[in-house]
Amino acid sequence: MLSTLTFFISESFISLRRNGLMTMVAVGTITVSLCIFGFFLLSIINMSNIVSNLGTKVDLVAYASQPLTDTEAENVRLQISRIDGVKEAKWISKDKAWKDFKEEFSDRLKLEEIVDSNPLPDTFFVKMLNPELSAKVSKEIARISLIEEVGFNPNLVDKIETLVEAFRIGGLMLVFLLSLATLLIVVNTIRLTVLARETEIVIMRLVGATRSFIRWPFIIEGIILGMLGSGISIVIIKFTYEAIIVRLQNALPFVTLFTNHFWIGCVYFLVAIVGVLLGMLGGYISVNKQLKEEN
Amino acid sequence: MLSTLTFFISESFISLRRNGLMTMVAVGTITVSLCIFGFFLLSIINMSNIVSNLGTKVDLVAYASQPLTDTEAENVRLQISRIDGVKEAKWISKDKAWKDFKEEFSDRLKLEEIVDSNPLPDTFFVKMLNPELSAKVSKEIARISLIEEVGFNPNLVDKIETLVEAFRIGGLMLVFLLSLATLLIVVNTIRLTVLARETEIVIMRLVGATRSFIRWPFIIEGIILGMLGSGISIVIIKFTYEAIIVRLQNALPFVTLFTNHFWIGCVYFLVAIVGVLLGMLGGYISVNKQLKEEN
Amino acid sequence: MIQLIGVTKTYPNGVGALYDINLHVGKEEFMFIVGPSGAGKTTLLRMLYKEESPTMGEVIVDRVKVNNLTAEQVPYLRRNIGVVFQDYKLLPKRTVYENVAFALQVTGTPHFQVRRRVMQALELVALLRKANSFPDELSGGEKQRTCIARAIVNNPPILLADEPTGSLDPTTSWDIIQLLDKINKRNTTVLVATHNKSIVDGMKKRVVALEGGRMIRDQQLGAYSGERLSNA
Amino acid sequence: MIQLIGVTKTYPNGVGALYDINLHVGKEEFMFIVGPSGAGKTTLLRMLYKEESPTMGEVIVDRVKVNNLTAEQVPYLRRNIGVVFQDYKLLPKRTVYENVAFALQVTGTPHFQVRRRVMQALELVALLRKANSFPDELSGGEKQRTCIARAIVNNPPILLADEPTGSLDPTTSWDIIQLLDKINKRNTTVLVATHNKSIVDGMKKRVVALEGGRMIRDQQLGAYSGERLSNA
Ligand SMILES: Nc1ncnc2c1ncn2[C@@H]1O[C@H](COP(=O)(O)OP(=O)(O)OP(=O)(O)O)[C@@H](O)[C@H]1O
Ligand SMILES: Nc1ncnc2c1ncn2[C@@H]1O[C@H](COP(=O)(O)OP(=O)(O)OP(=O)(O)O)[C@@H](O)[C@H]1O
Ligand SMILES: [Mg+2]
Ligand SMILES: [Mg+2]
Repeated sequence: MLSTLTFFISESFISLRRNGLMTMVAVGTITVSLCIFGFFLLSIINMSNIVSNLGTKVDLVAYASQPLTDTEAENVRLQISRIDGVKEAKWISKDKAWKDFKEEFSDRLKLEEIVDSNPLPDTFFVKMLNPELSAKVSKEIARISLIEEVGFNPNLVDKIETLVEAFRIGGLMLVFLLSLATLLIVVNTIRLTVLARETEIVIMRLVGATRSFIRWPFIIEGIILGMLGSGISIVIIKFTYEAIIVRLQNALPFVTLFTNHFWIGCVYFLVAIVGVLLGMLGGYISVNKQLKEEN
Repeated sequence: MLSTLTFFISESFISLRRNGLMTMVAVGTITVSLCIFGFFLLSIINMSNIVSNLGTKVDLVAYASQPLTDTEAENVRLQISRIDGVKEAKWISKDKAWKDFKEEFSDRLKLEEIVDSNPLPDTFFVKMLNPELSAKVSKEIARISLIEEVGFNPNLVDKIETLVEAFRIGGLMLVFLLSLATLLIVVNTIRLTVLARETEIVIMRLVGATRSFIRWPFIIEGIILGMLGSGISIVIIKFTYEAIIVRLQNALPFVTLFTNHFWIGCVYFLVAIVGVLLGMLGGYISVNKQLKEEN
Repeated sequence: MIQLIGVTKTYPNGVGALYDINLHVGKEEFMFIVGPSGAGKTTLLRMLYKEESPTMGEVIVDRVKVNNLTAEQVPYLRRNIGVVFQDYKLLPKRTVYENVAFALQVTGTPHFQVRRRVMQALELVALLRKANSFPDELSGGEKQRTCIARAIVNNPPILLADEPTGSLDPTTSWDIIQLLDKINKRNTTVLVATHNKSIVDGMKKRVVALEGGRMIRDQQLGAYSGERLSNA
Repeated sequence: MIQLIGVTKTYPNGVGALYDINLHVGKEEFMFIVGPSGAGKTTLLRMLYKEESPTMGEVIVDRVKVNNLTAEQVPYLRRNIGVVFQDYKLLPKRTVYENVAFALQVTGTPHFQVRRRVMQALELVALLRKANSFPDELSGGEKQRTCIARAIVNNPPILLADEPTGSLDPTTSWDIIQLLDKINKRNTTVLVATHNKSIVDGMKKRVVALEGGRMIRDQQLGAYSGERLSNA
């Protein structure tokens, strides 16, 4: 059994080497397809990341009904954070809020000329774990004493959030379609290499080879092609992505690019898996098609 | 001459028909590549479109030093719009500005309780033709009498604009890289079909065919493959895009998708051109490679 | 060993290649099939290892009805039939050694046996020197001898040789036929389709003649052309 | 017409195929090249239409030094040399008609002439019936005759035939050789590499014998084997 496997594997390598040009062309095509796939994955991740960072991180805003002492504020903050579905709550003191506000609108509003006292209340920014619970949570917050009113986040942020959601769904769909496209290209490429070796398959059958005897080396070849292709594309993606990150971080410092090593590792892993799977599937589908044609 | 051309064209069609499976596989691959290319183009266009629509259309904001009459305001507006580099200027009366402001911040500010009179000045929103001239234009506006202060647009919008710019540049680069990738895939596909017909080319040479005699039918074949591939992908892109537009417009009514028929037509045209060019180039490159190998 | 009952073959393009062939070949026979170009010799041999199936009639090899074999069973039939193909059918990307070894490898022959038996077969056809050459690097006769080595390497009970001396000089041709005869003496059924008049005449074996797809002669101790035999 | 001066050929894999061949063939000659399998007959012919180039020595065809031809000039050399290849070399996706027509089309022959001349050539080799068959659908002999038709269709001044009767029965073989002889009488130089003893002996033409890449005999009115001639 083991010797048969060794035989198949060595067969695959011999045939890859002897069909040198064809092997190179096939690996090239697979590499290109996987590069497109990988870059696309990274782009989708980054864009939804950027778009989410554009909006403030606040889902709900609660206003106090009267000026609060530090203790009172901390108390309210704790009460809010304990509500189910809330991720965190942050207290912005009346004074800080007024200072921020004046800073942001200094060129537009001449408030100080007319308003002496601070018109803003103490404010709590609330971040949700699950934004869908916002309505329920906002009611609960409103019930806390010392809280006068709860508002949702501003309009623009709202839009952006919906957009991010659309982005995620659309991105997933696109990744799916792109996987399909990559599969098609790889299957086609391998099918062409098998087609070119039609004579070989026919002769093998004529001298008494069973289908699986012919099939296995082709499948292993597919796997090797897929491994080579995904290996090369991972290297290409890695270096290009790192170069892009450095450059983009300098040009657009406020945009935070995705650099979490775990998730990027996952992308590479996915590319590798897809490559190998595609190669295997491609080898199987195409040699099978060829074998089916006789009899 | 004409009869030779007819001969080459009929040769190409015969060979495409007789290599039926291979033709189908090649057209399939080209179609898939061009579909990716086309969808990508449309996505880039749409995303930069959406992202620009997120920001307000305002580049500069000018505040009046005192309440203006309608005539004065119109006068100032005209002065501003005549400055080099300004696309348009819009007057927001003091009253309208105050109303808008109160509406937007009603839940956060208790202004009415403290402020009776309107603290906001008359405001002019200025849209630039060329945002890079902003600094110069802002100085010129400041020199107009009745104008007290000129500000740049708010921070968020600023960020978005930079992002849109990055999007455009990055998008162009990606389109370029993707064209290259598509080229590679198509060339590889056609090269594989030529490789499979190596024997044929060798025999043709042996019975006295010149290189160009062999080359032309292959190039024409490439063009036909490209035409078939781009034709099919345009149909696929068109129907899918229209289906997506309808669905997305319903789901995200505030997002304006790109439906300008002229520009979408341009995308289709580009896909067609790229397809045909790729086919031709692919045919040429691969048969040439094959012909070069002898002697 | 081999039986054809009312076998008729029409190719998919409408060409009739064989009409109502009835033939019985015994276990230890050595038989020549002769006839002009296009007579149906190759077609007849193709039926036996199911490269083609008869349009009508029955083909029986070693008591098995070939028509009824499934695609999964065909390889096992073919392993019992060594075939020297008229157009050699060598694997283009494999050396002479590998081409011959392939016929053993498909049957799962252990590695150490493969080497010994391939070398033996190559020696019989005088091709040891070319063991590591690819088919592209061989002369016509060398290709043909490679094909012969592959057909005999696993000692099949049936050996079909389609024009096995077409690219060989008279001396080598005669050597090859002597080799087939020796193999036949070791209990192998041998069928040879050939145009080589001097060999057929020299061997004095059973001769079946085809013409236009019909069997026109079946003689023990026959010669290439019927007339000449009657003269002799 | 054809001249080889000190031609030596070693293939890239180190196999020596020809050693110091000196040969002159006149414009109206009909010459046989004989020798055992692997002697170098095919290699010698390949030099003449530049499928291979000699490692050493000079090949001159029709006063042109073949070695010096550029890749652009080679097709014009080949159009003057009809070749019957030992392995046929038919275009697999083209019919018999198209295969023969191709040799005319490459020279830009007008359409109406192509049809007439192809039909004529196919008639000479008795293949009119198979004009629309693909090579896969032909018997061995039919493939060989297609190749012969292609070689003669544009009346080349030189005709090389490598084992042109290997897949043909004796009668057809003889017909083909008579055809080549007729073509030779119309001022065509004809070189035939063959193993067919009875044909060589029957024709009584010039015979050049190769063995192991060396020219061992060059006889006018020769026979297949030298010894036998001395007997005769
Ligand atoms: N695959 C095929 N499809 C269609 N017709 C075929 C096919 N193979 C052979 N034929 C036709 O069937 C007839 C018999 O062919 P076959 O190959 O059996 O002849 P043969 O006796 O072997 O001739 P040769 O001596 O020339 O090899 C011929 O007319 C041939 O053209
Ligand atoms: N392309 C090649 N590469 C390497 N060696 C070759 C090549 N072609 C032929 N040879 C070798 O050169 C020698 C002469 O071959 P050639 O084909 O000329 O013989 P031949 O006289 O035509 O024989 P046959 O009668 O069998 O056709 C042989 O030993 C052969 O193995
Ligand atoms: Mg035959
Ligand atoms: Mg030869």
